[in-house]
Amino acid sequence: MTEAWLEPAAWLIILPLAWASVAFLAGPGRGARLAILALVAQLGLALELAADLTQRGARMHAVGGWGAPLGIDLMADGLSAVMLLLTQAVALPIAVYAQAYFAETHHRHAATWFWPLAGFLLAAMNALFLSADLFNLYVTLELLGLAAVGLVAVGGGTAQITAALRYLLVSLLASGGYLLGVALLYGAYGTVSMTTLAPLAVGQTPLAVWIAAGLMLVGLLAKTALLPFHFWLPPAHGGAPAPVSALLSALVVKASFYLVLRLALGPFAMMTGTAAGLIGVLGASAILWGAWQALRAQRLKQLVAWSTVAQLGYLFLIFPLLAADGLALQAGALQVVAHGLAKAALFAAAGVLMRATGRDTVEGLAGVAGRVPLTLFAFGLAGVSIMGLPPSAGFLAKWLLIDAALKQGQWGWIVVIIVGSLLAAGYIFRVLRQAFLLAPEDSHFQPVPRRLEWVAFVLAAASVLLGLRGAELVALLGVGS
Amino acid sequence: MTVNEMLPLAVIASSLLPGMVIFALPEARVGLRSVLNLLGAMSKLVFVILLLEGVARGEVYGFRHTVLPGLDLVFKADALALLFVTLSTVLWLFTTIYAIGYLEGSPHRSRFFGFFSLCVTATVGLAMAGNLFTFFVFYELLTLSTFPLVVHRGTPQAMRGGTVYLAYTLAGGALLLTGIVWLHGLMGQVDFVHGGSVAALGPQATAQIKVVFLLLIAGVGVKAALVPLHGWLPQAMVAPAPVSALLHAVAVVKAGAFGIVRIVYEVYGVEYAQSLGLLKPLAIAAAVTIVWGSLRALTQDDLKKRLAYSTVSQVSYIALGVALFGPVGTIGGLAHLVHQGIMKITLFFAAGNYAETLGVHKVSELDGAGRRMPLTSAAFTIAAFGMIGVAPTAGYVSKWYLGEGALAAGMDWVVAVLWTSSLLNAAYFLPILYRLWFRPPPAAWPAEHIPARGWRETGWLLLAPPLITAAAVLVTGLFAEAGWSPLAWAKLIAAREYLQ
Amino acid sequence: MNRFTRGLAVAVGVALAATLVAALLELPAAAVYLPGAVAQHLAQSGVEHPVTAVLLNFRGWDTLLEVAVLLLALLTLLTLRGSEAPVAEVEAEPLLQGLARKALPLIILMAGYLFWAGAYRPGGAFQAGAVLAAGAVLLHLAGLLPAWAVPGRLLRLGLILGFLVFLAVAAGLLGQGALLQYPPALAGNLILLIEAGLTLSLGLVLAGLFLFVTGRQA
Amino acid sequence: MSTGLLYALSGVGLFMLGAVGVIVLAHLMRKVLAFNVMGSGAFLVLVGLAQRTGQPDPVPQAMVLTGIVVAVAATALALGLARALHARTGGVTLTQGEDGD
Repeated sequence: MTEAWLEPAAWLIILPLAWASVAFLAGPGRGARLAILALVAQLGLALELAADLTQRGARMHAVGGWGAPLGIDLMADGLSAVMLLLTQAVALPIAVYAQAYFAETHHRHAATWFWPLAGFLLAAMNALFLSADLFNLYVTLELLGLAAVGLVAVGGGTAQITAALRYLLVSLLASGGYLLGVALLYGAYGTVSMTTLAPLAVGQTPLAVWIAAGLMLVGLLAKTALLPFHFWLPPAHGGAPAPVSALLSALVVKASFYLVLRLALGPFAMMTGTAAGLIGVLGASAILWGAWQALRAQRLKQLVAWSTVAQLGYLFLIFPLLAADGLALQAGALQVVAHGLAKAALFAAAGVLMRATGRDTVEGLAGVAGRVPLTLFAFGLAGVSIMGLPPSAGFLAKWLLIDAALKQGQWGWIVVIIVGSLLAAGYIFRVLRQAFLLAPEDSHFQPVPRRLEWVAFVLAAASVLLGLRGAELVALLGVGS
Repeated sequence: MTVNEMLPLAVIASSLLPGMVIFALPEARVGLRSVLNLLGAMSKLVFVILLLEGVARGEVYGFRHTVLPGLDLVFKADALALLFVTLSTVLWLFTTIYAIGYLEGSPHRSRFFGFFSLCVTATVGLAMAGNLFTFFVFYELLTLSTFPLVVHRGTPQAMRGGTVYLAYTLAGGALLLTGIVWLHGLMGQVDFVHGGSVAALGPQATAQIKVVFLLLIAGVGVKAALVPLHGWLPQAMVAPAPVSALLHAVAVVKAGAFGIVRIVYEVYGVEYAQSLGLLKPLAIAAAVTIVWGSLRALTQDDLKKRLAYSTVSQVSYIALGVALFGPVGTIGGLAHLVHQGIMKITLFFAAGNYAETLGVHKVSELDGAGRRMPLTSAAFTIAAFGMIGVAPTAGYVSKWYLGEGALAAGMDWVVAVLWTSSLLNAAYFLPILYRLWFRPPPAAWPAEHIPARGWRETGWLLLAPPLITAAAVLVTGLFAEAGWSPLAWAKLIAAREYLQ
Repeated sequence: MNRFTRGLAVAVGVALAATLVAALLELPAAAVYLPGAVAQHLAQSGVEHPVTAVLLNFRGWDTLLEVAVLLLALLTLLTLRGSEAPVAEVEAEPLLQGLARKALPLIILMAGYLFWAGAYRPGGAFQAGAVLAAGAVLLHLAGLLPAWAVPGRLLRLGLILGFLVFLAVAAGLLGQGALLQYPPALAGNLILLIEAGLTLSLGLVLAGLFLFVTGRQA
Repeated sequence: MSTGLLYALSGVGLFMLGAVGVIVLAHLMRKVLAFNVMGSGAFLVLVGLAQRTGQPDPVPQAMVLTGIVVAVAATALALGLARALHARTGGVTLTQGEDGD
């Protein structure tokens, strides 16, 4: 038995809250070193939690000692552990990146309160991945949403503030829908604990509960930027400073997706058939539309942000394919992790490329291959995962998805997956081939801290090499399901 | 982990690790980079010799790593794998030497040699793949690692070539993947085994199996440049000469052809494929490709483009050999896998020498080049004769076996195809030879970069590789019956495939 | 937004509302009845008022995170304001100033009462903090309290203190078996400690939401 | 019909009114106000529906208190952002059609 003192799940929430507060206390622009140290500890905690779960199975942590339905339960199972691992594994390198990125005088302003905001953001995500209480989840969603909006606004420019405001309004509308859904569920069953609720909801489903499910899911889909709610994402993710974009695109949108998945597997397991198919169609449209927009984007970070819209689409293809064999669920988890690492790498690399060229257009990249080859290599590696080419984790995700679709005879999805991958290759190689062009005569390249380049590379390499360890990830995912 | 598990991994690592280090090397470290390159190539050769010796003795080399439940990365170094591994390892060594000379003083060499190493890593990985999944992993890795080489020069023309190359290969990869996952869904993991395993699915799956065959062959057919999937190959010749050598002789088109061999023999099983009537269409596709490639080569004035169309034609000899049901055709096809490699690499080395030394890129500019560069031209001549199929070169041996195989299989029309092809080969190679040796040289070469110094018509790093490979063209032809020849090895493989 | 989408939004809203009303009218009784559980455990919660018990004990975890939400809003507003100093000051108005001076002790007294009352009747840290913040805003509007610039160390401490105390208590109680698992004997005092910290900090945060933003020429 | 249920039904109305308002109104201030109407509607449903049998239920009451604080934070943030936007552009609406590129 782990000492209650050392419960890793609890510390994964307490620790980021604590360092965010201390960073605030320390003053504007402070807190980088503390954050990195704490994130090392958090990564250790997440690993320990994962190891512990594999050995002893899923577990509950009753906050306050009351237990559901009176109190709030934290629940750690394989799915939570995967999300927690991904979050810490992306956050640590991005923190290292951000420290160097914001050290430039040019970005000082954005760094004023970056660290406490990032700390609260991570705490919100960790709390969300661990909560088993629908109302508590609402609070974590709001915490996450406000932190994300704050980070989008961190740059302070007009475009960023507009993007932040639009993001905030969508987010508030979405969580409003979620909250009304929770209210209806409490009215219908008298509890908001997922574990208590799930058997009740599956047993008896009045119309109000169907509406609640619809409201909550639509809200969460809007937060995950699924087409047609994607419009807020490209300006928000594409306009923020690179480390912020990395956190938002790699992690934040995954949090609401995780919740959709949780609900679909738990209280709303009755929502199958048409509803699941509709979500799948939206996902398929997102894959194609996002990739198409990425192909046309003029600015590098917009391209990467549209790629997020497309890649999120793959996550929603799993809903029509969720079956007892668990293939689709595994595909979803692998895609979350693969895209998380790869997209963080892409944004980190994009930040380097933009700093090296001093421009943010795809066209301005000509000749950059010779100047920051490591970054370009990182971009390519991450691209491998995005395109779903072997041996990356993204490839395994797509393999499993195709496998699941074949097994269920749902051919249409396969075409979408393959076409989406080819379109992804189109926009990734659009960047690479521009970078390989000879540099124009009048181009000037700025030196870039090596640390930024290495972070991008490490993240990209991780997203590819994870493809060789898919079995471990799937085993962890299987805990408690 | 046992030695028998480690040896195949060592073959892969011997180019992967130097490649990774080379990426990180500063541009100026020419000496260290060359040492790393050669060290990698030599150690790979040593490992391959160990493997060859072991396989001949009957040892089994393999390695298995589970990626997902029910999905393994499998390596096996069997006789067929080693045929290809040996070819690429030896030719990689020569190409590396050649590339060091060719790229002397040009920019971005760390990047170039890094991807060069990755490319051969992918090739040997693909050769030793023990199941379709592993094959696909390295097949795509090959695409990715060759793209930066194709666009290496960074000119708009190179970019166009690279884009076309990608469009074809990635689309092919998508078809291949669909086929592989489909088959995986039908029967679980598809390991490569002698005699194939698909037959076990039984008659009710026949229709699906045929579609899958089409997907798989179309997928690998892109790299093997089967008509009409060959469009990328002439475009990709914008790459530097060592890269063309790599694409045409060592890695890419060979990977496609090798894929056809594995799929027909070890996934479907040649007898089952024959019983489903899948081999005849393949033979027809190969025959069309052979003739079409030769016809197109006739009209090309750009030397490398002419060689590229020649590749389109020649590589399909391998597919043709596979499609000829029977051991003799198989022997011809497999032997040609090696023979075409050494012949074509010689031709590209020579073409690169003309370009690098004299600035000559076109056939029409080659007048009298034989007098200025006799050694290079001699190598070119030997390889060209090999391509035509003149005795006693290596090309003669493969064509002989293919013809015999066609007769044995009762497909007499194939012999006509072979004759037509040989005549066409002669028609596009002999004018070149005529220009080389019998036309007077021009007053000045288009752009003479390297002056002649005595018998050294060009840099020795450029000169040695084509001479050695040209000698190999002769030796493998003359001593085809020796126990160590590619032909003998092909016979060993054919015996194993048809013993089932 | 054109007329069509507007109309569509309105139509969807009305339809959804109508369906929902119909659904609520036929909603059966809930299967779980929590008020019973609350009443049953109220004695161990350390407070006498059930809402406060839920807020700070049974569902104290929500409250902890909710304080963080407030802090986040403040942080973002601080980010927006950047480093520029406040420019426009409110003009002093003697009548308002006099009134504000008189009201101040009353406001503090009322905040204290609300804080104290929370244990057994409606009230508590949030209400008390809101009253305090209102007092600060009043002083500012009367020209007695300048708008806030970048917070100094002391102000930062004040803003975060309540949250840190809450967090420390939550983590410190891990040894009891779980986050925020108050030992029944200490529950009352610990909740009082948290409430005291929160009253101060929430007052400052809520005031900050106004005072950090105001005073700049918009 | 109990008082609780009546609260809940009016909550539904307020929520939809607010939600449609957030979507269709252009002025940012109106959007923020509409958001608050929407939030109040959700709170009414939460409290009212749970008390439709006539018994008070402290759990949703506490939840609503939490929700109100969250709404205050969100409102403050939205107003702050709107002010910042106004300070930079002089506009009071989110101009459409500038997303993407």
